[in-house]
Parts: sequence; structure tokens; C-alpha cells
Amino acid sequence: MSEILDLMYILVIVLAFYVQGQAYYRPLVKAFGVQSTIIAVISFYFFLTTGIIDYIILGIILIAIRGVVTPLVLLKVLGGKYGEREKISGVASLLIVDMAFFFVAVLVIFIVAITKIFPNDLDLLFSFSLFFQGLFLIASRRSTPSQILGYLEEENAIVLLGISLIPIPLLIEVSIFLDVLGLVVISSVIILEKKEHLPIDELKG
Amino acid sequence: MRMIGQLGEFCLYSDRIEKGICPERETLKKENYRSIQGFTFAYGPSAGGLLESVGIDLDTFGEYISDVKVIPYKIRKVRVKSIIDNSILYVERINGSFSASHTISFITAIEEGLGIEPPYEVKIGRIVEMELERIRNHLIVMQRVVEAAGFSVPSFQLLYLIEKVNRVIAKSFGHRYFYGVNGLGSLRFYEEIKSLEEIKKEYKEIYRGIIDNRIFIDRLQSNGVIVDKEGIGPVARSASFKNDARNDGNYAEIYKELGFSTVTYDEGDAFGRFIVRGEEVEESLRILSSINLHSVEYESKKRNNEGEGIGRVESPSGDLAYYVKVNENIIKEVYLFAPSSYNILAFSSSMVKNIFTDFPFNWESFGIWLSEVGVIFE
Amino acid sequence: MIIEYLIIFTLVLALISVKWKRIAYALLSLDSLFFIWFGINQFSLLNYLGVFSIVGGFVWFFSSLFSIFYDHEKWLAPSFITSILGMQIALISSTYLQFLAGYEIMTIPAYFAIGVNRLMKSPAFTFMAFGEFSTVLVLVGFLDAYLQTGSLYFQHVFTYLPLVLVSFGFMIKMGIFPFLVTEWLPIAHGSAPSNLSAILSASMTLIAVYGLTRMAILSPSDIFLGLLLMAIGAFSTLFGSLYSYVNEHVKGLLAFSTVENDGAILASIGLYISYPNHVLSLFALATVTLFVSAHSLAKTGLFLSTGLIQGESISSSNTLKDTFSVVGVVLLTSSMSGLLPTLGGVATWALLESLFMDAFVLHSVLSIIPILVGTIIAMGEGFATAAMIKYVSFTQIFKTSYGKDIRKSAIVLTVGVLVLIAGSLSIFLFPSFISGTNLGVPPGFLLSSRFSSSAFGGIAPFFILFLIPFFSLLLILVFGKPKTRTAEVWNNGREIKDKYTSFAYSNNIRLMLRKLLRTKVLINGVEIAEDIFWIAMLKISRSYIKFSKLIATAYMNSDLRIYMVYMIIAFIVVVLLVVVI
Amino acid sequence: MISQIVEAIVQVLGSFLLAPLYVGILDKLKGMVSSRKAQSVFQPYYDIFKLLRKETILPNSSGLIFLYTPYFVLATYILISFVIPVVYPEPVFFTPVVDFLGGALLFSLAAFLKTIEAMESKSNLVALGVSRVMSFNFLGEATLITVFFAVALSTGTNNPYVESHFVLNPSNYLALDHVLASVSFFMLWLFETGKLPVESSGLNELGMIDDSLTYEYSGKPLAILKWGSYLKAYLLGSVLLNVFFLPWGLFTGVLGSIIDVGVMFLKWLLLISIVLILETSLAKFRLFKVQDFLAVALVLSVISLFFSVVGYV
Repeated sequence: MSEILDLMYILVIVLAFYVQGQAYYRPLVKAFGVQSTIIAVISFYFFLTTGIIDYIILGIILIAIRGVVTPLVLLKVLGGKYGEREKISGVASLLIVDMAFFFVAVLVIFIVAITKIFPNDLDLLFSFSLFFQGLFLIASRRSTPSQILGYLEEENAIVLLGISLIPIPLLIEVSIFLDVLGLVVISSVIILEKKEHLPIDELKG
Repeated sequence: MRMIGQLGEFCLYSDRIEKGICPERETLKKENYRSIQGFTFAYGPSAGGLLESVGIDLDTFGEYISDVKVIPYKIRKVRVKSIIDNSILYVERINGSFSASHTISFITAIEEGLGIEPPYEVKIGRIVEMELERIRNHLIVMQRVVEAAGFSVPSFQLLYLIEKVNRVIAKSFGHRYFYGVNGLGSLRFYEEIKSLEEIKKEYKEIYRGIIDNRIFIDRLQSNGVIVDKEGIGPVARSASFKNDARNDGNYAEIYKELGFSTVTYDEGDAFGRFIVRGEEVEESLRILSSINLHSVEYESKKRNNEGEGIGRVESPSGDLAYYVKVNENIIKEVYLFAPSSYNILAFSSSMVKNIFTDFPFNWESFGIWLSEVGVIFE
Repeated sequence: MIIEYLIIFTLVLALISVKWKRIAYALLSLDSLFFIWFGINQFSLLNYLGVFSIVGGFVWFFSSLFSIFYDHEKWLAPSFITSILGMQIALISSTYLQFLAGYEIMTIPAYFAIGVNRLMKSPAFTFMAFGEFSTVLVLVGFLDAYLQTGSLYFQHVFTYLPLVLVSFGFMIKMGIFPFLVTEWLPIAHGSAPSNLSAILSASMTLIAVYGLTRMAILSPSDIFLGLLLMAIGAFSTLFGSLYSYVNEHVKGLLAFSTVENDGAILASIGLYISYPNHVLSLFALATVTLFVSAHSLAKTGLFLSTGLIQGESISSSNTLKDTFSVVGVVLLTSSMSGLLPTLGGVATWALLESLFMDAFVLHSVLSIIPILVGTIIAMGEGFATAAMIKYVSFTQIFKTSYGKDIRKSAIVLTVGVLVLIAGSLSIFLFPSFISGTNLGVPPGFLLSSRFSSSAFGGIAPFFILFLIPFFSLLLILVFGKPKTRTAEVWNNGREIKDKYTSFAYSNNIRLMLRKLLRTKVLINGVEIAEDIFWIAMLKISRSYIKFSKLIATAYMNSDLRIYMVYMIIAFIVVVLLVVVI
Repeated sequence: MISQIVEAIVQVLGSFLLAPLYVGILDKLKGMVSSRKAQSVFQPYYDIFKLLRKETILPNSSGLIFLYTPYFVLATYILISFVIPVVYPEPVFFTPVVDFLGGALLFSLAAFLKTIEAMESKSNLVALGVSRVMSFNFLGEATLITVFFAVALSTGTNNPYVESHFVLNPSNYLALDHVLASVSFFMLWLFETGKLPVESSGLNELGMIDDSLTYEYSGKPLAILKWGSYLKAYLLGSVLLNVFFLPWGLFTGVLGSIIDVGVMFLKWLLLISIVLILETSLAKFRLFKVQDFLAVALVLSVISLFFSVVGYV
């Protein structure tokens, strides 16, 4: 069974990679929705192993707000123009940096340091990794939608971290707070912001 | 008012002609990129990736294109300076894919020269022809682009749709390429156009499927960017300029009546041209659905015996214009402005700095037909 | 000892060659055969260092044989033989000083080639500056060893400090990352003749690795030094092969390929030094010798094949070619690309195998280094294959020939065949790893890699060498020979005006890795920062030159080049005195 | 000994003779999905036999290498079919000739020979394609090697047969290192066999990558090269199935080896259906994006290597 949990964790990370490597906005948002849903499934899994009903509540909140409402709002804000993308150079080289460096570095830091503090919570590795990837997404992109997604991804990381560490009622409150904050940020920033239009040489080839 | 291009010894503008050579287009000027490390890679005339015989010399230093030269291999002498009825038959066959546009433009020029006013139904009929031709040609262009991306399912679906459109044309007009349909004084039409609704439905589905594929549109985006405000056809419209002979050409009024709206996109790249074509197909289908057509014979009442005229229509790849000087029943002089002559220039200037694998996408996205470029009138 | 007379004989040959060079070359090839015999004797006593003498013997044999037909220049023969003399001294040395003397004598032709042959000053001085720096490092390393043991003879030392110093000294000489220039400079900038380039490129590596291995055997193991060397070696492999791929100079391409191989060799030495367990380190040591043999032989053959090429740029050069040279160069390049069943293939297999065994044995966070090293070396092999295909295509296959030279190409072919056959013989370098199975590979044919008593993997190169031609013949028997008709090559129905160039062949990678290569696409061409290390080195050496010029002008006002020649001659005399006494 | 020889013969013939069939099935299904009637599943065989009877047009000034290396290429693939578990789940005769890494190097050998022979045609279009093939070589080769080592590092031996048994256990099958290596190898397989989204064979000369290697070939050598590429696709695909995706279901013994041919057929139908979905729903990447695709595969396999030695659980 623990292998399945691991696979779900790794799926969360894989989706983070996907987000990092994706220049088009719409699939980016959808991937975020899926990622949040998987985290909700992890929460349900914890309910199965611990029997604490709060995990179910958390999962439902996650699916409802982060899996459905937030992506829908984002998609609506982005509008229906086909083929809209961020004009970034070297999407994939960023992806490689992300994969090769952030993941491995986190892995090493984790094994060297964090296991000393929390010797039994090895799954924390994934939430740390996700957090760093969110940071990297914000740092590596210039467009507002991607940066907001980076922020949302970091929130996901916090929730993922919290599932195994923080007392669950508190986590629910925190996650709702974060969600509301996220929605406010989205609506205030994106709607006011104009999307950038820059021709870039690197897209060729 | 915009400049369109060289029409024989005149420079054609959207509202007039001027004697002499057109001013050079600033946006299409190329720097001389011939490099020391480079060499010329010959592509065509006989290649699997090209529909027509055209030689393309690509100056490169490996994958990167530093200059392009397009050499038409289809140089033909066309004997149009004879009796009008004969010359129409020749004009029809200059470029089969744009047969309707060519013929209608040619006949319009003659009518203008001889002062003939065709009835309203004929004009409507010509628009139907041109829009059907546009639909077919846009579908062909889209199919070629999709095929170059190895996108097999939509490619075959588009081929199927092209065949369907061809059959519609053949049923209604008696010939797939509108041969023998148009004449001075007649428009042949057999039966009502049917099954467009079905085509519309199928097309919509295929089109959405294609532009939802991000790998595919990634190949087109920022490929072959050209922003020329004096450009023609989809090339200009993809860069958000509303240049269209349907707005300012010979049949502009009727298009206005039909509620025609110009499709534009704002990138000016191969993707923009793809989108413009894609949505123009829908627009054409919409126009066609509002028309009810009958076969017409009309008496050509000449107001004068000799004269000169220009017919300009919007072919699927942009403005197409004929200048005709006519005396009695004999054509004295013919000049042609073919959209492909502009598109070849636009292509070769937009191809610079791209790489080899971008070539088919960019080439096809212009909808160039070499056969109308290498024509010499006799 | 007989071997010392051999050295004196070589010295005499160097003198003879001033007047009768062909005779000197012919006698030198005999002399080299003796050295092979000497090496075999040494190796039969389970002394891995003997392999270096065997390989050296082969390299000298083929290049001196080639020189008989090749040499057109007056000063070439003496410096060629002097270089070999230096190598011989280094290989039979028993004291630090002898080794160092041999080492310096060996590099004299390099100084000569770029210092005297060309009028460009800065490359010569850059090379000298780094050469001196390297010598100083090695010298200090030896000095420390001397202080520890109190003896000038090679003996076990107690700390790994001498090894550290010596490794960095040799790394500069081998042109390891980031000192890529020291390898590429004398060959490309000096445009040394083909036979001399072969000796320079093969010998620098061979003798430097010899010295390094010898010190490594005598030093205590250290895992961190080992991992460091592995990492440096990996980067050299990657950059050496990448630069070799994008290089347009006939010999520059091969010189960078040497850097790549040096990197791989350094990685295997690092593995040996890190010593995770006894079986594995034995395997690594054998890998070092195998890799050195593979590189030296194949590279010699390739440099000799440049003797068939006229011109320096691959795109615009002309080649003398015939079936012999084509097959020979294909075999040599396949070995350099690390393909089985050639010598290079077995070496690559052994290296990758030992790296990943190391990762498995360590089984900790430290495993990440051998894994990354293995991955980077695998990438380097990919680049190397591309570089080698570029070389063989644009010098032999893709070009039409303008003539042939059977004698020279026969030598190239011989080296090629040797490299192919030696692949199967190479398993004897691993005497304690030979085994067999009952599944078609009888005992004595299977080289099995292992880090404990049970096998990790294994290959039987002889069987590959036998089975592929066997199946091919079978296929020819089944399908028959093709019926052929000759036609013009298809070029879209037009005549070919321009041929695809080798520059264009590697331009994709310039565009793809534009961040790494710092590619700039200009109006009339593509520019890459291939020389980025060269520029850095030049800056460092320029300040050094300023400093030395200051001193030089204070003492003497004559031409600096003459001063250099004087220095060299004086150095030879002193060194020879040391050796003889 | 005798039984092992028989098993070897079954394995080699099973892969050699059936390899074109799988291509035929895929083409048939692809045709059907894109609403065509599509050719027979035996079309690859018809093509090969037609080509075998045709004469070969030799580009002028190309010689022996051009003409005879195709036999060596096919021979190399035949040798590989002895050494990796492509039909039979236990080592057969000649299996110890090379280990898994050696197999990877043999694949490189075949690629090298194919490139050299293609270049001898002296055609510019071939050179264009070869320059593309070679520019991705560094990632392709590295991924092939690392992914084969992912097997070695999880079992401590560089032997695909051991890994194939090792992952029969579900907890090893679902372990992260194995999953990542499988994904990576699948991506590599798509690249090596010229499948979408990396490549597709079409008429367009300026877009071709691997097609250029056979561009100047005709007649018998072309038939042999085609067979070689079918065999290569089969070999790599079967490794993918037997060592990574579906290690179950194979039988041992002489009789078992013959049943295995049928089992492999069923496994292949599954792989074909996956490929069918990809091939019919994806378009071709931009040329330089192929590098990114491969880089992702490489990084995945390296991470898999980390997991297998560092063993985070």
C-alpha cells in the first residue's frame, strides 16, 4: 500500500514538473486542478489509515476550492483565445534545471539534514520538493498567471506538508484561509494586469 | 487605400491604378545574409514535400536559414489575346485551384471595359463560387500544414472534407474546378447547394481538435512572422490588418449586404494565418447558408465597343486582379496580379532566421500556387 | 640492463636522423618492437605498468613506420625521435628525477612546434607558462614524496598529498577541464605534422597517465580525492567531446577528442583511488590501462590518417583515400566512439560498468557522484560518436577523393585492424576477471565485471567479433548479393552545386546548446565561445608574460624566441647528464 | 545445452520473423482510426519481399560500405536478440556474450554503422538528416545506458533476466525507481523507433530525421535495413514489456518458449494500443524540442538511479 501512496506523491511532483515545462496557460491551470485533487486523494488515504474524519473534510474542501473553483476562476479570467501562451525562452531547459537541480538538491538536503529532525516522516521530502518547485516557478516566469500558479503550488506544498505534521482542524482553517487569499489575489491581480506580448527568438526550431 | 502590387505596367492600389513601378515594400526587404561558413542547400523542384515544381535555394550554415530564393519551374505561355470566349477558357486553366477567382476577376475586368452590368443574381453566383473555392483551398492549406506535423487523423479527416466540398461543387456547377461555369453572359448552375450544414458540423469538430493540440500549434507559433500593413490576404489579416478585396474590391457592396465580417488575428505568424483561414472557412459557410442561387442567362448589353477595365477579387490567398484592354470581341492586352507573387516574397522574407524543419509549415501557410506565377500572356 | 642500451640507441638515432632520417625511422621501428617485448615481460609479472610500455611500443612502431613515407621537413625527424626518447626514459625510470627528465624531453617537440615553427608568440608562451606550472606542481609532489620516504626511487608514500599535487600537475598536461588548451594548443595552433601530432597526443596522455597511475599505486587511497578526480574527469569528457564535435580543424577535432578520453581515464583513475573495495579497485586499475591502450592506439591511427588530408579545415580539405583508408578510419573511429567489439568499446564498457558498480557498492548519498559521472560520460560518448562520424564522414566517406596513397593508408588500416582485434585480446588485461559459462561462452572468453565474488555483468568481445560477421555472412547467403545499377545521387532533380559541409553537420548542436556554447548567430555566420577557456588562459598567461618580459628585458635584450630555443637545448643537456649519470 | 539451443532458436526466430507483423498491425490500426480502410497487416512482409526482388540503385561513387553494411546492421540486431529477454524469460544460448550495457553498446554499434553507410551515398539530404540524428545522439545514448543501469542498480547485477524476475514482486514493480525507469525507457523507445511525438515518417524531406538514413537505399539493402529497423523496434519494445511494463506471464522450458511467442504477441497488442493512442492524437515536436523530450527521459532515468541506490525508504 505504501508504494501507492508514494506513487501519488510522485504524481504530485510530476505535475509540478509539467507545470514548470508548460508554456500554455490553460493546461497549466488544469494541471494545477489535478494536482490539488491528488492531494485531496492523499488526504482521503490518510482517513483510511487513521480513521480521523477531518481528513475527509479537508479532502472535500481541497477538491471543491482548489480542484474546481480556483481553476475555473482562472480559466474564466484567462479568456477563450486559442493558443495563448507565455512567451518564455527555453521552457524545457528550465524544466531540466528544475528536475536535475531542485529535486536532487532537495533529495540530498533531505537525506543529510531533515531526516535527522523528523526521522520517520520521509514523505516530507515531496512537500519540500513541491515547495521549492513553486518558488522556482515564480522565479523563472514573468507572466502573472504562471506566478500566481507558483504561489498556489506553494500553498499546495504547505497543505501537503501539513497533512502529516499539523493537527488537522488547524490545517483546515489554514487551507481555507489560504484559498480565500489566493482567490482574492487572482481576482485583483490578473483582472487588472495586461498580458505581455513579446516576440522571442528562442521559440524557433 | 492600400497598395496591392504590380499589375503589368501599372501599380495597383485598392482604389486606383498608377502608371509605373510600385514603390518597394519596406517590410519585405531582405538583408543579404550570404555567409562565409554557409552553402546553398537545394530543395525541389522534384520533392516529396512540395505539391508543385518549385526550386528553393536555401542559404544556410546548417539547419539555420540565412536566405531563401524561390525559383518557379512552371513557366508557361498562355494565349489569351484572342476572342473573349476562348481566352476565358485559358484563364480558367491558369490555376485550377483558384479557377473561379481568376475567371471572375477576368470577366469582371472585361465587363468593366465594355461597360456591361451583370444582373444581381450573377454577382451572387460568383460570390458563391469564390466562397466555395475559398473553403476548399483553405481546407487544402490546413491539410498540408497538419500533414507536415505528422498529425495523421485530422489530416485524413480534412482530406475527406475536401473531397466532400469538391463533390458539392461538382454537383452544383458541373465541374470541380468551375471549368466552363463562367462566361460573358452566362453562369452555369445545376442544382441547389446542399449538405453544407453537415460539412459545417464536421469541420467545426476537426478544427477545434487541431487547434487544441498544443504540440501542433507550438510548431506554428512565431514561425514565419510577417507584419506588412500593405500586405494582402490571410498574410495581412493574420497581422490584424483588415486588408481584403471583399471590403474594397469589385464585389464589396454585395459582401456588405451579406453581412460579411473580416477575420483577423494579431500575431502575423504561421499560426495566425492558420487561424485566419480556419475561421474564414466558418465565415464562408455562414455566408453561403444565407444565399439561394439559381442558374442565370443574361444578355450582355455593351455600352461601348472598346475599353479597359480592372477586376479585383479576393482569392483564397489574397487580392487577385486582372487588367484587360478589349476591343470589340478581341482581348488586346492582359495583365495579372497573382496573390502568389506577393506571397512568395512574403514567404522568403519571413523564412530567414528560421530553421529547416519550420519550412513546410511556413511554406504551406502562405497558400502559394506556383502555376499562377510563371504565366506569360501572348 | 638491455633496456638502458636501447635508450642510448634511441639517442644515437636522434643524432643519425639529422642526416639520414629514413634509416633512423626504420631503426626506430625495430627499437619500438623491443619495447613491446619489454612491456610484455613486465606485464607477465602482473605489473600493470607494463601495459604502458606495450602500448608505447605500438604507437612508436606505427608512427615511425608511417614517417618513413611521410616526413618532408628537415627539423621533424630529430624532434620526433627526441620525443620518443623522452617517453622511453619516463617509462623505464626508477627515480622521480629520471621520470621528470623524460617527461620534459618528451614535450620538447611541442615547444618546438609552436614556439619556433610559427611566428605567433602568445600561444607559445601560454603553452610554456602552463607547462612550467604543471612541472612545478609535479616537482613539488615528488619533492614531498622524497621528504616522506627519504628516497628518490618510486616508493610507497604515507599521505595522499603528493598524489594530489602530482594529479593536478598531470591534469594540466593532459588538458583536463578547465585546462583544455594545453592539449589542443600545440596541435591546432602549432599545426604540427601528422606523425608528430600522433606522438604528442598519444604520448602526453600515455606518459601523464603512467605517472599518475604509478603514484596512485604507491599512495594510500582517499575517497574524496577519488570522487573529485572522477567529477573533473566527467566534465572533461563532456566538454572535450562537445568541443571536438563543433571543431572545424582537422587536428583540433582529434585533440579535443583526446581531452575527452583523458577525462574518461581520469575518472577511472579516480575510481581506483577512491578504493571502495579491493575487487573493484583492481577492476578499475585494469580499466585505466585498457582505456589508455584504446585511446593511444586509435588516436595514433587517426592522427596518422590526417597525413592523408590536405588542408586544415575539415570543410575545405582534400583527402587521399582508398578502400584501405576508409575501412581503417571507420574501425578507428568506431573504437574512439566506444563501440563493441573494438578496444575502445571494451574500455567504455569497463569504465561505465565500474562506475555503476561503484555506485552500487557505496550505496549512500555519495553514490550520486559515480552515477552523475557515469551519466555525463555516457553523454560524452554520444558527443564523441557524433564527432567521430563527422571526422570519418567529412574526411573519408562523404568526400570524393582526389588520389590515393596505398602505403600510408595500409598503415592506417593496420592500426584499425589492430584496434579491432585487440578488443578481443583486451580481456587478458583483466586476468582475475576471466571466466566462462555453459551457455555458449566457454571459460577463458568471458570478461565478467564484479565487485565481489558474484558477477555484475560480463562480455565476450571475441564472440561479438566472430558472431556479427558470421550472421552477416549467413544473411548474405540467405538473401544473396544485391544486383546493382549505378545512378547519379538524387538531389531533387537538380545537379549538386554545394555539398553539405562539416560546419553545417555540427551546427544543430551549436543552435541547440546555445546557452552552453554561447552561440551567437551573426549575419554572416555562427560564432561560438569554443575558445572561452583559451581566452581565460590567455589572460592568465599574459600577466605572466608581462612579468617575465620585465625580467627578461632587465637581463637580455635579444629575441625571446631564440632565448627559448637556448633554454630548451640547455635543458636537454642537463637532463641527459642526469639520466646518464 | 540442447534445450537452451532450441530456446535460443525460438527466441531469435520469434523476434526476427514476427517483428514486421507488429508494425503491420500498428499501421492497420492507425489507418482504421484515421477513417481509412488501411492496408493488410502483412504489408511489411509484402514490402520486404518486393524489395528483395528489385535491383539496387547505387549512387555513383558510393561503394562497398554502402552496399554491404546493411547486412552487418541486421546481423548486429540478430546478435542482440540472443542476449536480452525478448521472448524467453531465462538466459538462452549465447546470452552471456554481452550483458545489458553491452547490449546498449551494440545498439550504438548498429546506429553507427547505419550512419556511416548512409553518409557514403554522398547525398545532401542524407547529410541533413544525419546531422540531426547525431545532434540528439548524446541524450539518446546516455538515456539508453542509464536506463539499462537503472536495472543493474536495483538488483546489483547488470542482467536483465534478474531484473525481470525481481520486478515480478509487486512492491518492487511499484517502487519509484522502477516506475521512473519504465517511463524513461518508454520515452526513449518512442524516440528510438521514430514514433510521435518525436518523429513521423512522411513525404517531407526537410522534416526527416531517421528516414534520411535509408533515403538513398533501394532494393535488397533497403529491405534488409527495413527488416533491421522492425527488429530493433521489436527488441527494444520487448525489453520494455518484459523488463519494465509487464514482466509476468512468460513460461520456461522448450514447450514454454513456443508458448512465449504467443504471450509476447498478446503483450505487444497492449503496447501497440498505447502507441496507437499516441500516434493518432499527437503531432510532431519542433526539431529542437526533441532534445527537451530526451532530456526529460534522461533526467527521469538518473533520478531513478538515485532512488535505487539512495533508497529513500
